[in-house]
Amino acid sequence: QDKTYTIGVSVPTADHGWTGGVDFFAQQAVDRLQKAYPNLKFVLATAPDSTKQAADLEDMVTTRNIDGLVILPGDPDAMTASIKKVKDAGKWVTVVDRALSQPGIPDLYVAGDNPGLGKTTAEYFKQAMPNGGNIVVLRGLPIPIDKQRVDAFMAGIEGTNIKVLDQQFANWNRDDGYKVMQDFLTKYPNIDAVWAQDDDILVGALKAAKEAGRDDKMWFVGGAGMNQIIKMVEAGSKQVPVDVSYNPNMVATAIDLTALHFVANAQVDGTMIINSTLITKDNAAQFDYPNTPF
Amino acid sequence: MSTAATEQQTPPPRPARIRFRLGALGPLLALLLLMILGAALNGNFLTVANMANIVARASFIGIIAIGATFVITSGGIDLSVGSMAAFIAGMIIIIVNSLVPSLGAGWGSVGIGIAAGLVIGLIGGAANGALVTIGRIEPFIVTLGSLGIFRALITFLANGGTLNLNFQASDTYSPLYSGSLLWIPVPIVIFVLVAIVAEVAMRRTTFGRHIAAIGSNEQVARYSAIKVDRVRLTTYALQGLLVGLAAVLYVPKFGSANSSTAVLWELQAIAAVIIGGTTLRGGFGRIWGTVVGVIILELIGNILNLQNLISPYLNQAFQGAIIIIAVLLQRSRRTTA
Amino acid sequence: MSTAATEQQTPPPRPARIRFRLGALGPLLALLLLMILGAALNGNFLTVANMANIVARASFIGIIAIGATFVITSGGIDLSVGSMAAFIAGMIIIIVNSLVPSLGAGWGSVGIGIAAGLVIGLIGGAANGALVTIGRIEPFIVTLGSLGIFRALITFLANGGTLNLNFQASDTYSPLYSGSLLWIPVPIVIFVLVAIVAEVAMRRTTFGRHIAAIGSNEQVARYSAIKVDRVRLTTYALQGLLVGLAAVLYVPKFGSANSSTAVLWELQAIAAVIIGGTTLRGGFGRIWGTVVGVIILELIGNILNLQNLISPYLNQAFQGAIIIIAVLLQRSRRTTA
Amino acid sequence: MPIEAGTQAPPVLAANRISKSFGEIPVLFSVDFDVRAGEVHAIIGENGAGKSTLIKILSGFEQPTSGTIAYDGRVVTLPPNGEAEALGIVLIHQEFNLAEHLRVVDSIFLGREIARGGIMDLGQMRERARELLQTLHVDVDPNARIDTLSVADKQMVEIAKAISRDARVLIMDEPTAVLSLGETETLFEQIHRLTARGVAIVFISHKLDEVMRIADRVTVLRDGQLIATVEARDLTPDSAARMMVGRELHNLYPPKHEPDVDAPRVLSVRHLSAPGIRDVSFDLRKGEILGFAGLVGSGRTAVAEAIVGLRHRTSGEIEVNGRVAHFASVAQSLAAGIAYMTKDRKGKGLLTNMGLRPNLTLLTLRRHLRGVFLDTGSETRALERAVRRFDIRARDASVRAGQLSGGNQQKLMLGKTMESEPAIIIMDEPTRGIDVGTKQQIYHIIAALAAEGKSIILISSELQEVIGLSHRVLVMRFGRIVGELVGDQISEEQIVRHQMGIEGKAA
Ligand SMILES: Nc1ncnc2c1ncn2[C@@H]1O[C@H](COP(=O)(O)OP(=O)(O)OP(=O)(O)O)[C@@H](O)[C@H]1O
Ligand SMILES: Nc1ncnc2c1ncn2[C@@H]1O[C@H](COP(=O)(O)OP(=O)(O)OP(=O)(O)O)[C@@H](O)[C@H]1O
Ligand SMILES: [Mg+2]
Ligand SMILES: [Mg+2]
Repeated sequence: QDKTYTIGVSVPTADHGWTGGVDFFAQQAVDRLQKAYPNLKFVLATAPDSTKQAADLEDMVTTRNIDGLVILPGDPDAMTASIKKVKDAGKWVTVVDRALSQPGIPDLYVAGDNPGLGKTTAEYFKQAMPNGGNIVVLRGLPIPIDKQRVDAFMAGIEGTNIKVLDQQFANWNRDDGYKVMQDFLTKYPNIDAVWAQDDDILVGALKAAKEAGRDDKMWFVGGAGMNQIIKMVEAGSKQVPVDVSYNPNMVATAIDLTALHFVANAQVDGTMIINSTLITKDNAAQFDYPNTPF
Repeated sequence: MSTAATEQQTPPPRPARIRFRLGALGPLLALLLLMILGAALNGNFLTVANMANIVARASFIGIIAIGATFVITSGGIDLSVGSMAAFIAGMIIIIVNSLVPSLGAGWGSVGIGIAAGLVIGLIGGAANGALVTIGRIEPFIVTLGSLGIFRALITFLANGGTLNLNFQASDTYSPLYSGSLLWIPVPIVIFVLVAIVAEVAMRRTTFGRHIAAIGSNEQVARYSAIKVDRVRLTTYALQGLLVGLAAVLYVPKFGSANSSTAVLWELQAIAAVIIGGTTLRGGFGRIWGTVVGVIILELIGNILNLQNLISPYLNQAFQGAIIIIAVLLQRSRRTTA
Repeated sequence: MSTAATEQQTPPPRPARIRFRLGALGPLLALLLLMILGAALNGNFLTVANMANIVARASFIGIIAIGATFVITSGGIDLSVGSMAAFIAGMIIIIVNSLVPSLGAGWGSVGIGIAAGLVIGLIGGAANGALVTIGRIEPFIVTLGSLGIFRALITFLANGGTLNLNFQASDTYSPLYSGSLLWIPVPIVIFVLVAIVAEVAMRRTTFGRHIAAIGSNEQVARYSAIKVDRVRLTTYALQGLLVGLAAVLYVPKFGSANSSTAVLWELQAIAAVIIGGTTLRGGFGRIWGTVVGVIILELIGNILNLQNLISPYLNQAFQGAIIIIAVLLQRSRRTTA
Repeated sequence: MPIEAGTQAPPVLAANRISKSFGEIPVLFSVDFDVRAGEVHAIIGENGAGKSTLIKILSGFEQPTSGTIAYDGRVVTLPPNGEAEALGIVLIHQEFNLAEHLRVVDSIFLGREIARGGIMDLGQMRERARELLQTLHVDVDPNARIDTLSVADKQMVEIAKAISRDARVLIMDEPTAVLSLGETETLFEQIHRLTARGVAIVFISHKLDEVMRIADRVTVLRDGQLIATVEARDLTPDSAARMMVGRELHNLYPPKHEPDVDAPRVLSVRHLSAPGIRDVSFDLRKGEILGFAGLVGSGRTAVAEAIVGLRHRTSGEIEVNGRVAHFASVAQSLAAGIAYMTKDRKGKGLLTNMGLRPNLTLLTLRRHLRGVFLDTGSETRALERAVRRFDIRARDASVRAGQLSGGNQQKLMLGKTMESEPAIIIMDEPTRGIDVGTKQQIYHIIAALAAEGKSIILISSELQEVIGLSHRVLVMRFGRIVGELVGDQISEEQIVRHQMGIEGKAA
C-alpha cells in the first residue's frame, strides 16, 4: 500500500464534442482517484494526432516512469506499434474504445462498440418505419470508426424498404451538419427521417430543418448521448424520439478499473464491451449526467 | 520640343485598363461557370431559398475575409481568425449567461454580450498587430501563435466540452441570425453592409491607399510620412473587430461554442481573398473580389452536396481543383517587389 | 585612386559577422532556455534516451521543413506537404502489400515501395512547381488546392478506412525506423545527413545562390541569366522528394495510413522554418536554423509532458506562446522589398 | 511680392559643421552648407562623396551624427521620414520612391491625399495630377500603374510629386540622370519658375554642363569633406572637375580607333519587331562601338531586350557571327557571348539587400565553382579585381549593395556585366549617375575593349558620350531607326534633328 504507482492516461484532443467528453471524464476520474488513493499518481496527456500521441507514450515511459497506461487511441491502427512498445516495456496497458490492428496487446480492453451503434440505430429505424421510407445519413469524418458505424447501419437496414437517399460527411461538427442538412432539404422534397450519427451533427441538422420549416415532417436520430439531446429525449421530443449511447464516460470506467488493478490488484484484465444501447424517454434519466460539458 | 515630348510618349494607358478588366473577369467567370454547373446538376439550385442559404452561410467567413483583405493588402497575414472567432463566441455565451440572473434574459444581457464580443475582437486583433509592429515578428508566426492560444482558451473555458447559451437568452438573441430585414435574412444584410463600407474604405479613403502603399513597398510608404506601424496595427485591429462581428452573428445560430467551432476558417478566409484577386504579397486588394471568392467557396460545397456523381471521399479533391481553376482563370499578376 | 579605393575596400567584413551572429543567436537561445526549463522540470529530461526520442520524432517534420526552407527562400510556399506525406505513405503501403504475394515480404517488395514513394513525391512536388511556374498561380493557392486533392486521394484509397502494411513486410521494413547505425537511430542518421547536404546546397552551390536571388528579386534574377522558372520548379520538386523520404520513414513507424495521417504538418514545417530565421518573404534562408526550429517545436511538446502544472487543455496556448517568444528573441530582419 | 533673389538673400536652410557616420563608418566630416531663397545651389562630387547623405540630412531623412541644421536662422531638429515636407522642405530621392502597385495619381499624393475626414476627393486629385503632368509635358495617364511606366516617366512623376507640394526648399538628387534633353529642358523651365517665386533649390548632378547652366552657387564635396563653395560663374568645367576628383581631367574621351572596314560582322539584326519597336535592322562589326541615340522611350532598351531574349520577339531575325540565333533567355544570349547591362539598376540590376560579392558574381557563378561547390575565395578575388578596375567605393566590404552610393551601385553593375567577358556588350545608360572622374575611366575601358576586338552597343541619352565614343550612331524614334550617322556627321545637332524627326526617315 505504501508503494506509489504512476498511471499514464493518453486521450485525443477535444477536437469535437465527443472527444471533449472523453477529456472531461478522464480529467474527472483522475482527480477523483488521486484524492481517493494517495499512492496513485496520474499523467494525463491529450494528442491531436497519432504522431503526438506516440510521442506522449514515449515520454511517459522515458521521463515519467509510468507503471500502467490507459489509452484511447485516436487512430488505433497507427498507434498499435507504439502501444506494443509500452507493453513490451513491461507496463500494464488498458486500451479504450478502439481496437488495435494487432490482437493480444492490451491487458484490459474497454471496448466501445462502433458497429453496435450502427446496428442499434438500424434496429430502431426498422421498427420505427416498418413500411420503409426515405432517409438521409450525415456521416462523421472519413475515418474507420465512422465507416464501421455506417457499414453496420447499412447492413442492419438491408432488405427493408428504408431508402438511403444520400450520405455526406458532416465532420462531427455543427456547422457542417447544418450545411449538409440544408442542402439535403434543398435536394429532396420529402425526407422521412435523418440519421445524424452524432449529436453534434444532429444539433446542426435540427437547426437547418427548423429554419426550413420542415422539422415537423421528419424525425432525427443522433448518437453518443450528448446531454442536450438526452434532455430532449427525456422530454419526449417528436423530432428526436431516441438517442443511441456511445458514452465518452467509458474512459473513466477504464481508468477506474486500471486503478483497481494497482491499488487492490483486482482481477480486471480481459475485454469489456460498452454496448451502444438505445436511449428512450423511459431510460433517458440514467444517461443524464449532472453538469457534464458534453 | 515639349510637343515632341508629348508625341513620343506613345501608348495611352490601354494596357493598364485592359489588364484590370481581365483581372476582374477572373473570379466572376469562375462564379458564373459554377452557377451554370450547379443549375445543370440540380433543378433546385437556382431557387431563392438555396441562394439565400449560400449567401447566409458565406456571411461569417465573408465578414472575416473582408478583414483579411485589408491585412493581406498591407502585406500581412492573420491565421488566428478562426480560433479567435471560437474564443469570442465562447466569451459572449459566458458573459450573457452570467448576466441573465441579474439583468434577465432580455436585450440588456444580450446587448452587453454583443458589445463585449466586439471589444474582445478589437483587443485581440490589436494585440496581434502590436506584436507584429512593435514586436517586429513575422505576422505568420504571431498569428500562428495566437491561433494556438485562442483555441486553447476556448477549450479551457468549455472545459473540453461545449458552452451552451442560456435558453431564454437565446430566444432573445436568435432573431439576430434567423430574423429578416425587409425579407432579407439579417446575416446577409450585415454582410452586404460590411462589404459596401469596406469597398469604399479600400478605394476612397486615405487608409485604403496607405495600406496598399505599405503592402507594395514599406520603405516608400515610410518615406511618404505614412505612419506605417499605426496603419498596420489598425488593419489587425479591424480584422479582430470583424471577427468579433462574425462571432456575434454565429452565437445565435446554435447558441453554443466548443473547441471545434470555426476550425480552419483562416484558410478559407485567405483562400477567398486570393481567389478574389488580392495579391498575397500585398500592394493590391479588392473587397468585391473577396466577396465573390467567399461565395465561390460556399458554392463548391453546396454543389457537391447537390450532386451524386462524385464519391464523398473525393469532395476535398474537387474543392481543391476548383480553387486552382478559379485562380487559373485570372493569372496571378506577379509584380516583382 | 585605385589604391585609395582598395584601402577603403579591403577591411575584413567585421560588422557583417556581428550581424550574422546576432541573427543566429535567436533560435539557439530559445533552444537553450527550453533545455534548461526541461532539465529543471524533470530529471530524466537530459537522458540520452529522451534526447534520442525527441530528435527521432523531429526527423519527419524536420526532413520536410528542410525542403520548405528552399521553397520559402525562393519566395514560394507549399501547404500540401502534410497531405502529400499521407498520400505517399498510403501509396507505399498499397504497393508493398500488392507486391508481397509475388515477390514475398522481403526487401524486394519493400525496396520497390520505398523507391516508388520517393518518385511519387518528386512527381507530386514537380506538379506543384509546374502549376506555380508555368501556370503562374499563387503558390499559396496551388498548394492549398493540392492539399485538398492529396487528402482526398488518401481517403479514397483507404476507402474511408485505414491502409495497414502487411505484417511480414512490416517486420522487414521496421528496422528502417527502429534500427540503429553505430548506436544512432536510423531516422536521426538520415535527418542529419539530409540537413548537412541541404546546408551545403544552400550555402555553397549555385542552386542555393540562385534561389536566394529569386526570392530577393525575381526580375534581377531573370536579368542575371538565371532560369527562374526552372529553379523554382526544382525547389518544389525537391520539397516533394523530401516529403517522400519523410513518408518512407513514417510507414515503418506507424505501419498504416489514413485520412488523419500527417494532418497540419505543413503549419509545423513552416513554423519551424521561420523560427529558424528564414524570412517568409524569401531572399534569405538557413537550413541549420530550420533544424533548430524543428527541435524547438518537439521540445515544447516533450516539456509539456514533463509536468502536471498546465492543464492539457492549455497545451496549445503554451505552444503558441513559446513560438512567439522564440521568434521575438530574433527580431524578423524585415527587408523592405 | 518680389523676393530679392540670389546672393543677398539670407539662407533659408543651413547646415553647420555636419558630420555623419553609418555605424563606425564616417561619410561626412563637419560640412557647412546653406541655400538662399530664389537661388539654385548645386552640389557636385565624386560617387560616394556624400552628396546624397548631406541632403538626406538637410531634409530629415537622416539625422546628423554631429552638427546642426538651421531653418530660417533657427536651429531645428527636422522630423524624420519626409515629415519635413510639412515645413516646406521637399526632397526628390536619387533612387525612386514610388510603389510599383500604385497608380500615378496615388503616388503623386501619397501621404498628402486631398481628403475630407479620410474620404479622398478622387476627382480633384486626378485633375490636379493631370495639370501637374501637363505643366511638365509628361503624357502619362494619372490612372496608369507605376510599374507600367518607363524609367524617365517615373522620374518625371517624382518631379511632379515634388512640385505639387508648395516647397520653400526643393532638393533634387540627380533628377536628370535618367532624363534626355527634352525632359531636362522642361525641368529647368520649372526650376526657373520656382526660383522666381523665391523657392530655394538644391540640385545634385554629375552633368557639369547642366550645373554651369542652372546653378548660382556650387558646392564641391570630396570623400565627405567640403572642398569649396563658389559662384557658378567663377567655375569652368575643368576647375570643377579638378576640385571634384583632385586631379586634372584631360581628354575625357579617348581617341577613336575606327575598326577596319573589312572587320567581320559579329551581330546582324534583320527587321526585328517586338513590343515597343518595329522593323529594326542593323549590323555590328568586330571592334566597333555602335551608339544608339534617341529620346527616352524611343525603344532602344526594347531593341536590346528583344536581342537578348528578355522581350518577346514578334518578327525578325538575329545573326551572331553569321549564324542565325534565337535567344529565349539571357542565359542563352550570354552563352553566345552577348551581355546586356540594364539601365534599371535597382529593379533589374542589383539585389539591393545582398552583399557586393554575390551581386558581382551572380551572372557568372559557374566560373567560381570548384567541383560542384562555390569557391568564395575566388569570388572575393573577383570582387577585389572589380573594385580596382571600376573604382567601386564602399566604406567597407560588408555593406549591402543597396547601401552603396548610387554611382557606386552603377559601377558594381558594370563590374557584374564585365565579369562575363562578353564578345558583344550592350550597355544601357552605362554612366548613369557616375562622376566625371570615373566616367573618364569607364570611357577608356570601353575604348580599350573595342580595341581588343570586343563589340559594343552603347545606348545613352547623354549625347556627349555617344558622340565622344561611338564609331557609328543609330538614332531611334517611335521604335524605329530613323537615321545612321558616321564619321563627322556625328554631331549633337545632327542627332537632335533626327531624334525630333526634323530629319531622316519618317517614323
Ligand atoms: N545606409 C548606409 N549604410 C552604410 N553606408 C552608407 C549608407 N548610405 C550611404 N553610405 C555610404 O556613404 C557614402 C556616401 O554615400 P552617398 O550616397 O552620400 O554618396 P553620393 O555623393 O550621393 O554618391 P553618388 O554620386 O554616387 O550618389 C558612400 O560610401 C556610401 O557607401
Ligand atoms: N511590354 C510592352 N508592351 C507594349 N509596349 C511596350 C512594352 N514595353 C515598352 N513598351 C512601349 O514601347 C516603347 C519603348 O519601350 P521601352 O520602355 O523599352 O522604351 P525604352 O526602350 O526604354 O526607351 P529608351 O531605352 O530608348 O529610353 C515605349 O513607348 C513603351 O511604352
Ligand atoms: Mg547620391
Ligand atoms: Mg550618382
